[in-house]
Amino acid sequence: MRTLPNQHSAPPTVVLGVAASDSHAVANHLIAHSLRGLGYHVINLGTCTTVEEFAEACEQYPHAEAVVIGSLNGHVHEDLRGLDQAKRSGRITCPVVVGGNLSVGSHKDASAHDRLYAAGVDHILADAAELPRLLDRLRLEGRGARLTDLAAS
Amino acid sequence: MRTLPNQHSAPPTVVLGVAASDSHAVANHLIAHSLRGLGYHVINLGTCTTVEEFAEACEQYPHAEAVVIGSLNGHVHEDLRGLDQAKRSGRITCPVVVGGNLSVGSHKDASAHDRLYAAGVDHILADAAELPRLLDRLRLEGRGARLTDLAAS
Amino acid sequence: MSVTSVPSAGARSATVPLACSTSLPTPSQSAAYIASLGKPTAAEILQDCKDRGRVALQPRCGVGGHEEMKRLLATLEEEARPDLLTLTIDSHTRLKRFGEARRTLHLRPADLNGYPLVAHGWQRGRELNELIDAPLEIRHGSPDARLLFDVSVASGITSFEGGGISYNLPYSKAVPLAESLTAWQDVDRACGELAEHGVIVDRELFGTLTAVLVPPSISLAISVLEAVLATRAGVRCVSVAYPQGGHLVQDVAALRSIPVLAERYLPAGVKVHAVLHEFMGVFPRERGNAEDLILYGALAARLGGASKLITKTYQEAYGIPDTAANVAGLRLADRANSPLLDFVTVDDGRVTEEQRWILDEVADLVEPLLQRPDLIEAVVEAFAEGRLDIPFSASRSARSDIIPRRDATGAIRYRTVGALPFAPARLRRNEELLHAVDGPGEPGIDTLMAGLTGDIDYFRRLFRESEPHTGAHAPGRSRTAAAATPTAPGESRN
Amino acid sequence: MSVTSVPSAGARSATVPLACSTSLPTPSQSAAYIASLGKPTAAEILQDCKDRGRVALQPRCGVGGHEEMKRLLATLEEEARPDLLTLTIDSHTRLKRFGEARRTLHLRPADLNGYPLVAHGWQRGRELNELIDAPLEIRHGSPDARLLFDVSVASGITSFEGGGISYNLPYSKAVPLAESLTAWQDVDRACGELAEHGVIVDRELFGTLTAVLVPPSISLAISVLEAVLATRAGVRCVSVAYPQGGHLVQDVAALRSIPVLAERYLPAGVKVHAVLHEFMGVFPRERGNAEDLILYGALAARLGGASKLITKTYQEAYGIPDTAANVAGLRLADRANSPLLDFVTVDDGRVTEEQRWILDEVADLVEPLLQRPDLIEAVVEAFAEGRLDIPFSASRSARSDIIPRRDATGAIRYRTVGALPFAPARLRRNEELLHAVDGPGEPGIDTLMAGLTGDIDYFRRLFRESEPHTGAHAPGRSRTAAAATPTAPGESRN
Ligand code: B12
Ligand code: B12
Repeated sequence: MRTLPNQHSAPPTVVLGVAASDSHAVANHLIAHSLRGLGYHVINLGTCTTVEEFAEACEQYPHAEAVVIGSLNGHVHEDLRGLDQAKRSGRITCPVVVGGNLSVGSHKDASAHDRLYAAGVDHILADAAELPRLLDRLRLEGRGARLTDLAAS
Repeated sequence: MRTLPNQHSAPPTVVLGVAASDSHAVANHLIAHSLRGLGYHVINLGTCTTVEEFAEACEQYPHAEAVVIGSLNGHVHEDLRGLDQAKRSGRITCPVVVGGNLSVGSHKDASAHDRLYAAGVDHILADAAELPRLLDRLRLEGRGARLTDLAAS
Repeated sequence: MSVTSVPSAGARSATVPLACSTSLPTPSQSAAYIASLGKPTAAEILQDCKDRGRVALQPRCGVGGHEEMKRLLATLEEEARPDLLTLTIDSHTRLKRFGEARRTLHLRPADLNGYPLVAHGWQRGRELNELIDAPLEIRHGSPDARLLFDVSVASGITSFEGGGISYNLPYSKAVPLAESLTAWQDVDRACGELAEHGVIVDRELFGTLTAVLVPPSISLAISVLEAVLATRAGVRCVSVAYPQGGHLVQDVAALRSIPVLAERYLPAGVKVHAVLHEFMGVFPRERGNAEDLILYGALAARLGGASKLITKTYQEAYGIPDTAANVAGLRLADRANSPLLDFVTVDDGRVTEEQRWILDEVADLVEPLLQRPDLIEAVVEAFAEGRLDIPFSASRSARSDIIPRRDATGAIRYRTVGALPFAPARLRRNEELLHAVDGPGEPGIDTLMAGLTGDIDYFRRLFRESEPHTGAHAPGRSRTAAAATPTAPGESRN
Repeated sequence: MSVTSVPSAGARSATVPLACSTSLPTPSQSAAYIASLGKPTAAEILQDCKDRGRVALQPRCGVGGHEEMKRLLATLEEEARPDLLTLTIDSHTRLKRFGEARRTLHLRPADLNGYPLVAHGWQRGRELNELIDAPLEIRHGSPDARLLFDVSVASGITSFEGGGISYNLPYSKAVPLAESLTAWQDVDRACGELAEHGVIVDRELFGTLTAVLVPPSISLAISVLEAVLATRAGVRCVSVAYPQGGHLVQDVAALRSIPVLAERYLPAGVKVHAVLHEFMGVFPRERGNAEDLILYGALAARLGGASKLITKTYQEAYGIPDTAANVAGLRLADRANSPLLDFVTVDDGRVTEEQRWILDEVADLVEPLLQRPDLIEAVVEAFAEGRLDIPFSASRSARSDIIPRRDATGAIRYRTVGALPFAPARLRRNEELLHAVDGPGEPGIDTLMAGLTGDIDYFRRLFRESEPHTGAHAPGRSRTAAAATPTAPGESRN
């Protein structure tokens, strides 16, 4: 099994949940399990989680590396209303990752993704299996960013 | 069983056949059988019968009350080319009745019938079961016409 | 009695514009309206189909906009003539997020995953109802559906899905079970009152639950409990829905158990219908494979003697289907009603054997609870203690300690029973049947997760859709080449 | 050798513009072209499907215009991925009315009931062939197909339907059997020559004959005779087509007889494929009923072990189908290839019993002829004397003395055997089986005609389409109400 590079330090934390109007639980259960298997500390807020709840969790776990939100029912756009505001007001500072089924209907186009980026989402994934690689990348970039911060200070 | 009104006189004659490019035989067999059952003398030319063959039969049986042509394969328009000519030249004098499936394709409209009337067909039937009634009517009309002829002479 | 007029509903209905709830017709007015419609009720259609040995067909269907909804219903009726039609409600409305439903409706109706009936109002509901010949059912997923129910009845709609357990655990995170059970008791009582006005509402129970790998005895046990609660509250017509799991013998056995359970646990005189949901888990993505599964489900419904089948479409894996796909799904399912298929049978010996186990497991689960004076309290306690449980719960009110797995033949068994009070014989059988899959004892977490994922993706694997580099985009010839042998996916076995 | 270059063809080809026949490539050029195409031959696809247990699917399809034909083939391939595709040839061309074909093509191509390949020419044939992945077959109905065959081979087409009996009797009135048999011997010899150039042409025999109530032993006997003639002339791959009669056990028995007959009467080393034509008689008119029959046919093909199925569409009763209906027919038939349907079986005991009788009847018909030194002569004589016969012949070369009827279970039997040389046991069985239908002895002509018409309309009656004032225009709910009991139509029984 893939494991995290630095198992000796405190396990990295992610905030996980499913969008506010969405009760699809299966992928959420499986993602939580598999991230835990990889050594993550997973704060799983479960299904039907509002932006407010995500923001509160971020405040409670300031070292969280990412907020990871699933949505399958097509309502992600309405459900993430306020995300932008939560980021701008500094309540959510880490990257926001979204995945699942991101619009209503069987014929998908890119506009759903554009709308999500505009609403404050940082990364969109098609498959939960891509999540670990993205989190690794974010950690590297984050460390890089922090180093830059240090150098600049 | 329906029978003809005047069984004592010579049985009425009809010329029957299927259009020139058409080999569908089942309806033709059944129509021949049932007209014979009703007392008709049926000259059944069978499948793949050209206008020329119909005209020859009419010449051979001048008392034929009708030429009855079936067509199922959709080719009736091309197959009856020359019918008009055969009528105008007096080789076919009795009414021409056509029935079956009178155009190519599953979506039918009235134009197929218009074209057939224009090509010299006198009567079009949807179902072979309507044939006896039509033949009765034609006989009455025909007798009417002959009486008129007599009165005029 | 209108549910929303009962005192306990006061706090809740504050979130709704008053105009809407106050203008609702009374139950007797609605009953008169329903009688005046001159169309059969859902209960009548179901009974008629049951008597004729036809599986009634019903699609899922719901779009946000009213005109779009009218077009959808009219087209489905015209092109596929389903026996019953549906208003599928959007998920904001289900969770009483009426404001969000209304906002999305006004800004981008196509963004809604269902028809927000409460936002549209009962007059529009009537308009839909009058547009079509088939009776309508409201399909939703509301832990507390009281307002929605009142609007539905006012719309003249005679079938209403849900239950205090089955529309809570799969559909919300934090609504306490006691609350949803009480809210649904109100709905059921309202059905009782309507019956006194001459209108029998078909109350369908959502035994499908979380839909993915739900063991039949869990589904049926929860339906039995909801059915007992419903009939005690006055409901006269109950449809028990069961989700196709994908193992023919098991699915047929589960469906055939429904009349037996009704006989055993429900008062005489209540009409009970078995309903099958075409496969409710992860659907194959290629059209042909999805259609194979749709036909298979419809045949299971026929063989199981279901009164009704809720259909899926070949677009299931992608999103809410378009109208054409919905029509195609109905038409395909209707083939299973063919008079030419009487020769298609199932191994009745195996079905009877499986059915015996299902009935025993259900008895283990429900009988201790049915003896309790307060059934709602008993159910709440049982979930808290894990004596009732469901896999993959969306709600905190169920533990999800039970872990389902498929056995070597593809039937759904219990890998872990948690605190379910099964008799030792039942436990032994489950263990034996799963022995062949993972070997003896508890598998490691990795093996378990891999196996579970394989079981969830069962049909995609069976059709070889999920193999790396296999033609998910090469339908027809190539896929069937791969899928010629219909064995369970070897990878997840040993 | 090119068929059209043999001297005997001279008289005939006078009706064709010389330019066309003289510019044909030689067989070895065509063989080289076929090799260069890099697509599988029909024979290869059939063998592949047979090995995999898949029933290969093939639509009928042919329209007059070239661009329209391209669109038709491309759309069918894109949307339904049939294993094989067809050029159905128009009936003028079939009867060598090339002038009429050409005139209609120029004036109103949509008036043609097929693709006039000879009028279009082999270069266009190649264009069609190169457009699609699936191999093409020429399906026609030409008593004398020599020119058409040459144009087909020049087009690189590797499958060619027909036979000296089966493409004469149902398809023309006055072509003597000796003539058509000789013409087809030329075609078969040309196949032998192509085999020497490395190209195996699949030669499909049209056992469907007049399609309506054809007794299985007549269909199979004629195919055996044609197959013997074909293989003697050099053909290496034979497809034996049999028309679904509508009685599952009988149809499966007939299909399973084909390999037995091949083993018995054909040289080793020849590849033989069983092919089923979805029901070839009077089709139900309502879409759902037609689709029930289509699925039933496809299941018969699967259960009978057919290598290939020729599909029909829900528009069959109305006319040549549009592309969408053709696609829908293919998709529906493909469901019978589902890996989920292994549980669908047929009563093997009854099949074996039926098969034994079929094989015995075929033996009665063909064995006396196969012993004769000149098989063509023997066949011509047998038809003249009624020792071979078909019902409802289009041609004067068959007597049509035999009268088929359905027995009480719907299977096709002989009411009248004419001069067929059946052993007494066979005659007794036929009599007994029909006894239940019409009572003992010969029925009166009225009874016979009424019964026959009922048998021809069997499926329309089974679906209650042909009852007076019954909803031919009310599909869905109402029709199924009527058709819930799949019994044979009572009216035509006693
Ligand atoms: C099971 C199921 C249900 C169950 C859910 C039970 C439960 N509580 O979990 C029930 C029956 C209750 C249900 C209800 C509904 N469902 Co549902 N459901 C499904 C179904 C069949 C399978 C989903 C599933 O569990 N898959 C298993 C998991 C492992 O796979 P997954 O969820 O697809 O996840 C994968 C990816 O999406 C992605 N992913 C998922 N989450 C995340 C998160 C992140 C961060 C990342 C990176 C990736 C990621 O990675 C995963 C692995 O590849 C799908 C259709 C299908 N796929 O076949 C429909 C489906 C998702 N449901 C759908 C809908 C609409 C609903 C409803 C709203 C009802 C309705 N209007 O029709 C309600 C939900 C109510 C609500 N409030 O949300 C639609 C979504 C439509 C759309 N977007 O256009 C689907 C596609 C069905 C359809 N075709 O209409 N559903
Ligand atoms: C059996 C059959 C065949 C058999 C015929 C055997 C034979 N020699 O008789 C075979 C397999 C050989 C065959 C061949 C072809 N067939 Co064909 N065949 C049929 C089928 C299935 C049934 C016809 C039948 O026998 N019906 C039984 C009789 C009793 O009913 P009926 O013919 O419909 O007749 C009724 C009415 O039409 C009417 N009627 C018929 N004739 C007459 C005559 C008169 C005077 C009157 C008043 C009424 C009347 O009354 C009858 C009783 O109600 C039909 C489709 C269907 N209906 O299901 C296709 C069909 C007629 N065939 C069709 C075609 C095109 C052909 C072919 C040209 C091949 C091709 N291109 O696809 C070839 C014919 C070649 C040729 N040279 O003509 C098409 C016609 C298409 C169109 N018009 O658009 C049909 C509709 C199939 C289809 N959907 O494509 N066919």
